[in-house]
Amino acid sequence: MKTIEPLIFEKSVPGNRASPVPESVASGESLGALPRGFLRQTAPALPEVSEIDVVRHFTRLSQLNFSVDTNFYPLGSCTMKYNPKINDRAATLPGFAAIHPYQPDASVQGALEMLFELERMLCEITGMDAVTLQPAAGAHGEFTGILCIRSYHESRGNRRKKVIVPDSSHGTNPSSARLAGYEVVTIPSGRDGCVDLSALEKALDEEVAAIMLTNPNTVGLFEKDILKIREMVHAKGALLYYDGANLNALLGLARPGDMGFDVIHLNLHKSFSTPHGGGGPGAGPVGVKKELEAYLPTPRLVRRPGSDPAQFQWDDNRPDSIGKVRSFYGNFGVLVRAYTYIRAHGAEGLRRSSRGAIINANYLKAKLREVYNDPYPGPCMHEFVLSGEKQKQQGSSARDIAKRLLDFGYHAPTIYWPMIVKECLMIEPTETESRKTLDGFAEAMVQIAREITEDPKKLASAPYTMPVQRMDEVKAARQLDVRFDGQFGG
Amino acid sequence: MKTIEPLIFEKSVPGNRASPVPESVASGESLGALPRGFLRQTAPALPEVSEIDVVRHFTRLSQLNFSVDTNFYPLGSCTMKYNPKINDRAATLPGFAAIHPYQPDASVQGALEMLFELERMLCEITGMDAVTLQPAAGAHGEFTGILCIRSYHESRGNRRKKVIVPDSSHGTNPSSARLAGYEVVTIPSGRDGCVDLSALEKALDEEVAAIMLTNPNTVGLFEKDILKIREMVHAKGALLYYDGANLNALLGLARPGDMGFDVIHLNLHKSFSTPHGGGGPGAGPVGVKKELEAYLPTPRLVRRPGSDPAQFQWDDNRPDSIGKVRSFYGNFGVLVRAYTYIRAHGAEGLRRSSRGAIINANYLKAKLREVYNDPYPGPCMHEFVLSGEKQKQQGSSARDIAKRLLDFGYHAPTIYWPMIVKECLMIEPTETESRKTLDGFAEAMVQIAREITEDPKKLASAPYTMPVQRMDEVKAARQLDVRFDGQFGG
Amino acid sequence: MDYVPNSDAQLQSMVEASGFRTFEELIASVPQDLRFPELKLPKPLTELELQREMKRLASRNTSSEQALSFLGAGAYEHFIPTVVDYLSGRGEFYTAYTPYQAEASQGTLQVIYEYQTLMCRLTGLDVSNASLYDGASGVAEAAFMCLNLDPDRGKIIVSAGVHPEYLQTIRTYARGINVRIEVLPLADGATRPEDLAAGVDTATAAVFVQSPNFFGVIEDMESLGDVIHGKGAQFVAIPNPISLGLLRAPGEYGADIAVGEGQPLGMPVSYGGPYLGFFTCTKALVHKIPGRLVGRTRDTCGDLGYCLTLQAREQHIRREKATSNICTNQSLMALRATIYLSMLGPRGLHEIAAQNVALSHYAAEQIARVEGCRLPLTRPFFNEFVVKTPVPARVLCEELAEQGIFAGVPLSRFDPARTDEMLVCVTETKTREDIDSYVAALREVARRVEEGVKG
Amino acid sequence: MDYVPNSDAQLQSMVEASGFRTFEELIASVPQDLRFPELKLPKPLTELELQREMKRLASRNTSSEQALSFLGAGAYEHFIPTVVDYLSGRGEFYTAYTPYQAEASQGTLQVIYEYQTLMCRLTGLDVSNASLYDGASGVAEAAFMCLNLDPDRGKIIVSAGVHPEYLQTIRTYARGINVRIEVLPLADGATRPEDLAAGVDTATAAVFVQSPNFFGVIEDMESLGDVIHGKGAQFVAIPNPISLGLLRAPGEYGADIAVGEGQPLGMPVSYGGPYLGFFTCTKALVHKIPGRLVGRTRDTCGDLGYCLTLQAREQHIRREKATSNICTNQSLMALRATIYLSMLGPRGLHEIAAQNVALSHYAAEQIARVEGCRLPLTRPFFNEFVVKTPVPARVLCEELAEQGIFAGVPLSRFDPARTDEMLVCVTETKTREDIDSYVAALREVARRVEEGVKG
Ligand SMILES: Cc1ncc(COP(=O)(O)O)c(C=O)c1O
Ligand SMILES: Cc1ncc(COP(=O)(O)O)c(C=O)c1O
Repeated sequence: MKTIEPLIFEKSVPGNRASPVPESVASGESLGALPRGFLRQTAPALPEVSEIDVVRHFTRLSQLNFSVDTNFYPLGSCTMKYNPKINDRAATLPGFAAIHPYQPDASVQGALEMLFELERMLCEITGMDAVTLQPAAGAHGEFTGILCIRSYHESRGNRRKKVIVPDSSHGTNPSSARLAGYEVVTIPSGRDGCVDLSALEKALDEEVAAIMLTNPNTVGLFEKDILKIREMVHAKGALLYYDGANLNALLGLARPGDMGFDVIHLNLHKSFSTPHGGGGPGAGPVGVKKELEAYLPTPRLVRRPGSDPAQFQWDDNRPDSIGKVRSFYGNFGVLVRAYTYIRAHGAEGLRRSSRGAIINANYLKAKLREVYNDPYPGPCMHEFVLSGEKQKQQGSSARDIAKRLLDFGYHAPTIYWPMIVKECLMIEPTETESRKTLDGFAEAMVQIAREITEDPKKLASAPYTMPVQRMDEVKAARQLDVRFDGQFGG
Repeated sequence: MKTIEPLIFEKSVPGNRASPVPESVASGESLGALPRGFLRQTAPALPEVSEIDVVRHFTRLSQLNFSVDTNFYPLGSCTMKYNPKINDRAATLPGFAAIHPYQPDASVQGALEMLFELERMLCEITGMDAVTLQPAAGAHGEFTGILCIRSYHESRGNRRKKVIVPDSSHGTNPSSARLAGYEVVTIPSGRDGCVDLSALEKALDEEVAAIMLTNPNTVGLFEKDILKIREMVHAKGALLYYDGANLNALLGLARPGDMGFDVIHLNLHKSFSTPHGGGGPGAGPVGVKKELEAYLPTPRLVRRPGSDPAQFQWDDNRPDSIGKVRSFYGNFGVLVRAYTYIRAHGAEGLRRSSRGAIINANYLKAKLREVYNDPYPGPCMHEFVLSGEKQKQQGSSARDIAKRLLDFGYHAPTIYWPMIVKECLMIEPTETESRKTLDGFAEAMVQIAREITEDPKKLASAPYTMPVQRMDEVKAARQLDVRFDGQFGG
Repeated sequence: MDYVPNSDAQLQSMVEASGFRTFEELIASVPQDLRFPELKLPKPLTELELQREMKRLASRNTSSEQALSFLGAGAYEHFIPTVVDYLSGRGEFYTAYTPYQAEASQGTLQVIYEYQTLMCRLTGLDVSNASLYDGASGVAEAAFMCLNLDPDRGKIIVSAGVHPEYLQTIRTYARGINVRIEVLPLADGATRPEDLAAGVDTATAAVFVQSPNFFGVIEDMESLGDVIHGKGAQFVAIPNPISLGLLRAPGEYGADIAVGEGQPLGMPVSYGGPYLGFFTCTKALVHKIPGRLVGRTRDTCGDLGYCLTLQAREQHIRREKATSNICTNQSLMALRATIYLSMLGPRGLHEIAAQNVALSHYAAEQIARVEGCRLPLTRPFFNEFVVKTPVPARVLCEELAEQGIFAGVPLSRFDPARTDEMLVCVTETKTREDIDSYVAALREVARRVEEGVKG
Repeated sequence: MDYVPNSDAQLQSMVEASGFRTFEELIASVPQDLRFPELKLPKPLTELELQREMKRLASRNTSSEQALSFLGAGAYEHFIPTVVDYLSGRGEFYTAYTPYQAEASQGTLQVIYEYQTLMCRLTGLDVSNASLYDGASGVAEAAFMCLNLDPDRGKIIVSAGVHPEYLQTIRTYARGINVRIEVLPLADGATRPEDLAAGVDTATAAVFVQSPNFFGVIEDMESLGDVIHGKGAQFVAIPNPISLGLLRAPGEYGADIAVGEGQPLGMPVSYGGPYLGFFTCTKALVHKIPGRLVGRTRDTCGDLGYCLTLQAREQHIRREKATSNICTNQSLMALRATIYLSMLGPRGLHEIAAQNVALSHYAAEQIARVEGCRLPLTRPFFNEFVVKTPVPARVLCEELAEQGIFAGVPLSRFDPARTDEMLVCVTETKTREDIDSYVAALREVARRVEEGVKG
């Protein structure tokens, strides 16, 4: 008796209602202020349901999800670590949640102190000179960062034309570069999974504005030649862009600024544990070296000169700035959470977190490398990739493996990315998981490999224990149904 | 692949820990203040788990429950109505949750104003003259109320010996009376489900201290002879006690005080929607008529004479009081919620709630009375009982029906109580359910009746879709296992 | 407003679908002149208005977010990990009833089973119930239970170190039964075994000793236990559960029953409730235990699971012969304690307890140096202690309250004769700086008031 | 502190179990002199200390719980039903990733599908995406999208009534591409069709009009739309979603795209974020839409369910050819909007919108009576309006802020020349009494400041 939760619209009964708002406080006459022609002809068909209907509906829906709070979630490159509840509580204090972005600066000094300190701490952690907190997510940060690079080059008389990305890079890298007006040059990775220096050499010229690297890269390896790369890139006058999605490996362990990166973005919703929320909100602060500070988005947060105790204020007067990339100052509520997280840890705690992340990844890798192909033998950083090629030959794809894992109560790894590894399984356990949890996951992975040798067909129909069976994604795209009772078939 | 959640103890790994407290802030030397012999020899074997373990464990456990927030929960006599979230939020405001019971009265005037108003509003709703908010639940209120009755009679020279309860009464009634030192006389109900006046007549004498009635009674009927009963009871100098568990039928519709009840208790966790919490906390305020006010527990909340604006304070000087029935002033957090609930409704809202409760019950009864036996034909109040006798003859018990309902996503009614109805199913839909929900439940009940005629064996093994199959309660009592790895077998 | 989803039109059509014409027909059995009384209640509020009104009321209280509070005396301000609020606030726990339908209540049931286990381990005893209302009523239930064990033992002895409100509650509960209650006075704030020996006899059902006691003093429980058991009486210990991270457990010093206030285990002070009455005892007493009990058993497939058990003790089965009348208890608070103890673990609890000792001793030392203040008791204490004040404690506390410091609980609250004593509590929620500013303010106010009194 | 459950000993043994001796061996590829930089960060805090520190910081801000705020200008204080916070705070929503594994993410997916449906119904358009970052970046995405439709249309026109920060964001986004941006000035606070007619041409990709516009004025969208469509350009409407409970919907007046700030739909103002960029458009544009999209489909058993769809538009498939670079969006905020709209229903939303009209008009009337204050615009408005102040608005606002009233947003913030104007917003969160006390304070301060300026 599978009970699927109906749509909220299907629960609607004309005349039913929740009662949070008063009826007819507003008198008809005041609406007279508005010309009839401006008024909506038919009320929007929102559901008419009671409060208990709403509570039940969304409570039940929530229960259909896997989440960090309920499941081990080793989704590679996403850093699904524990999201401390204290951070959420801090962000929802009325002193943070109920302040308006246009309040006088004097009335929000606590918020400004927090933001100022957060910028400073992120500089310290990454080795950069200045940080903007404005971008709303990683991709937004990339776009912001590349625009800064563009302005930097423009100020030197040539904005240049190209941005280099490795073939293992995340899709947002080329996409962001393109949106910023650059042509994208993709270079193949070496056999060792790292940047191929000769390929880089070949691609580098005076028209290259920047190269975007993720480090550790998306197969979980530290770019061992990073210092050499920096030299080659800077020699051509190009800049080094750091995609911070994998910073969780390096907190207190090594700093992109020290490696020579000129511009970076961070994903606070990854490395700094702010909750992913089912796909956001995130926060993608951008850090730059001194030479690029002038280009950061406005307004900039500054300490009022001479103020003691420190007073903070917003400063709009940055003629070289790229301007605003969104309204107001960033995803403030997310920033509060990240600040809380960093304050909890201090330098020691951050370092221990990255150490734990790396050890967890290596421990898990060691348990699995006999059973699945290990394309890059040797130690990994905070995550690693396996290849399901062997299993593919036995009849089960990486997707099958992913789906079957759900039946064991584990979220699947990232699959089919990076594309340079066949039947790729990208596994990031994070530091907040105990050895016990990793052992359980490894056992499941081993059992699945065994199931494949015994009965590969079984996997093709997995998962078996989820609220639904495997979804038909092809049908979804062909018979588009993206809103209830829409004209779009279904 | 049924995943049962292990015990938190089974997740324990020596050395693991959540990190909410600092390590060794306390220096060893200060413990030197305590003689060695006072110190614990072996640390208590609490689990050693991480914060993420804790979050996952209790999140998953929560998902194993049925609850009002997830399921229709027509548990008779329990008034499982919607518990508005605003009430919880109010109770957790620091101005309520973070005040200490021994703070100076001047520093808690908001709390005292709220309590004072709540007492007054409950008097108004019930028609009583004074209310104490101290008792923690219904049974506690009963005990408090009967002790007041005892003091009342004592003050008149004879505490009397007996308390009368109908055979349909809740178990706490006789139990509370007994604890207060009374002999319990149980009288049989009439065929119509109401008090049998001749049985009452017979039981009444000058040694009867009180009769305890629930009204509407536990078969969901208003005691139609209540005015006559009052006359008979008062004529003997006995008092009328009102068990308020079913007050949800009467809000704004009729008042126990007007019916002649001398002492009442309320279940704020029923009629006033404070969450049940899986079995408490509740609140069981007791209301009395003027003649009994002097006996209420101490301290009493009073308005400081002459204060304007009103100032409130606690008054301990009540020489005739029965004393305290617990520490401090009652389940304050629960009282905040009930206060919020009443303020939301006002008189009109309460009246509409009871009207809705009665209509919902009658609507549902009409849908089911053809399929299950209806021992008390005619309209009911806010709940009704059915008998599963017909189904029993076909091979399925009330318990089987209850268990099978779970498979349909509905909590079971109260079963086997009151004992005067065979295979009793006591159904209380409450006012917060929509017609649509009642229709769904009725369909399930009808389908179950059909299943019984078709295949009664199917029901004997229900439920099928719960996290566990039917529990062996006999084994639980025989091979007592009430703590993990205890000496108690299992 | 109300939470009735059905519109008035819908309600009327439901009346008709039930076979009636009007709502009045449904309530025909309610006598006419009782119907529809006018209720003088404040006008209904929308949720928006309610949010405002409740914030207004709350803002008229001075909470420990604004004030530095050194109040204890049975209700303790402790650090509460955020996850306790979050997890216990989940609707599936919050809005479930007592777990009568085991199969649909495994979450609540397993939590209670874990709670029972935790409380057994914490107190060192064999069995725990699922909770009672609070410490005071729990102690009174224990008195009932002990008196029921042997009809020849009709007396109980209560140490004067037991919380005065608990004693008052015992007296109230005892109104309906025949029992002699003797209160055993203290010497230097502690119960003396020799005094106890003079009082306990073979008519004694039970002896109640609180440790740390109401005045903060850690009692010599082992010696007291020997005296009690010497006469065959039950030894009922009333511990502060946080102290058990550090101090000997009731099971270790031979108590038969441990009962008390579980509030320190993750519950806010919340003006006195809802709290948690915990109750553990030896195996021998299991069939006499008051309240609910969860047992582990198996389902029809042989898989483990949980259900309420030994219900034959309870009111809904046994009615007037039940061991207690309790029905609804404090389940959600037991959940809070379970989460709290899981979060802390053995080391965390030890750490918290140790900090209470360290900080309260630091505070005591500093206060003892304030001109005119003294510590009248010399015994070891846990996290609270009595201070003798140079001026009436109530005046002192009121003055300090105006400066945002709740300095302590004046003992005159419990004994009008003790005008110049207050009970001061210091938990891990206070820093040394907090204590220093308290002591500075105390010094200042004590001087000022004293001068005022003299001059 | 940290959230690593494994002890140091455990970690070391895991290193060894992985076949290494030391942690250093695992990071051999990190150049030696990059390793273990010293980080100058504040010392770690325990959760108890953190609770204190964050409360300290929060208490240094004046929130709308303490002050009466009449600020709007793109971020609106609205009533938020309590269930919105409760339900959106459930960990299963909160701590899930983007729903890549459909079978394990049906909760999030169904919510987004419901969100999409709601936004379509609210705006009267055919398709909604799953969310964008916020109103400003959403508008910029719309500009990108329109410019991509036809290579011959390289110009966009933006009404001067569009939020200045949105315009700034469009300009920033446009840095990388070839586009001409024309700003269309207002007359009496509104965009005039005749002015627009003079500017729009066949090289125009799109025209952006906000209504109610930044100055609160409701634009004549229908007429503007006619002009735009006359030249084959896209009509991009930027509505306040709350206003759509009452005002004509973009679909009703012929907009091709509706994009804007969803914050009013149940999100706290939270100093500017996280908010919600909503985006709906006509069916014709579905394959060009930026961001994620959830579709309904069937599983292998034929049962209905949900999954991400049309992913071929997105960066992870198309890389540099994607319609947008967006990946993480604002899913949790879409959840809040979904719960909010479900709670209000059509009547609730209408009621809220009507109250905004009624209260803001009441406020405007009262303010107009204040000596020296004027309402410079005469057009119909929704919930905010411009006030001409007798003294510099910034001074006035700062003075009133000290009395706990945020009187409005000085327009000098956006245009230094507009020194004596402010934008005042009134929502259902204010009562008539609130407005009266605001007006009284305004009168008082205006007089005082004016006297000071004169004297
Ligand atoms: C390596 C990498 N870069 C960039 C991104 C994009 O970040 P966001 O989703 O925050 O926009 C991701 C996200 O998965 C990523 O893994
Ligand atoms: C009729 C009746 N009386 C008394 C009670 C006892 O109330 P409580 O559980 O609050 O102690 C109940 C509870 O179910 C009840 O239904």
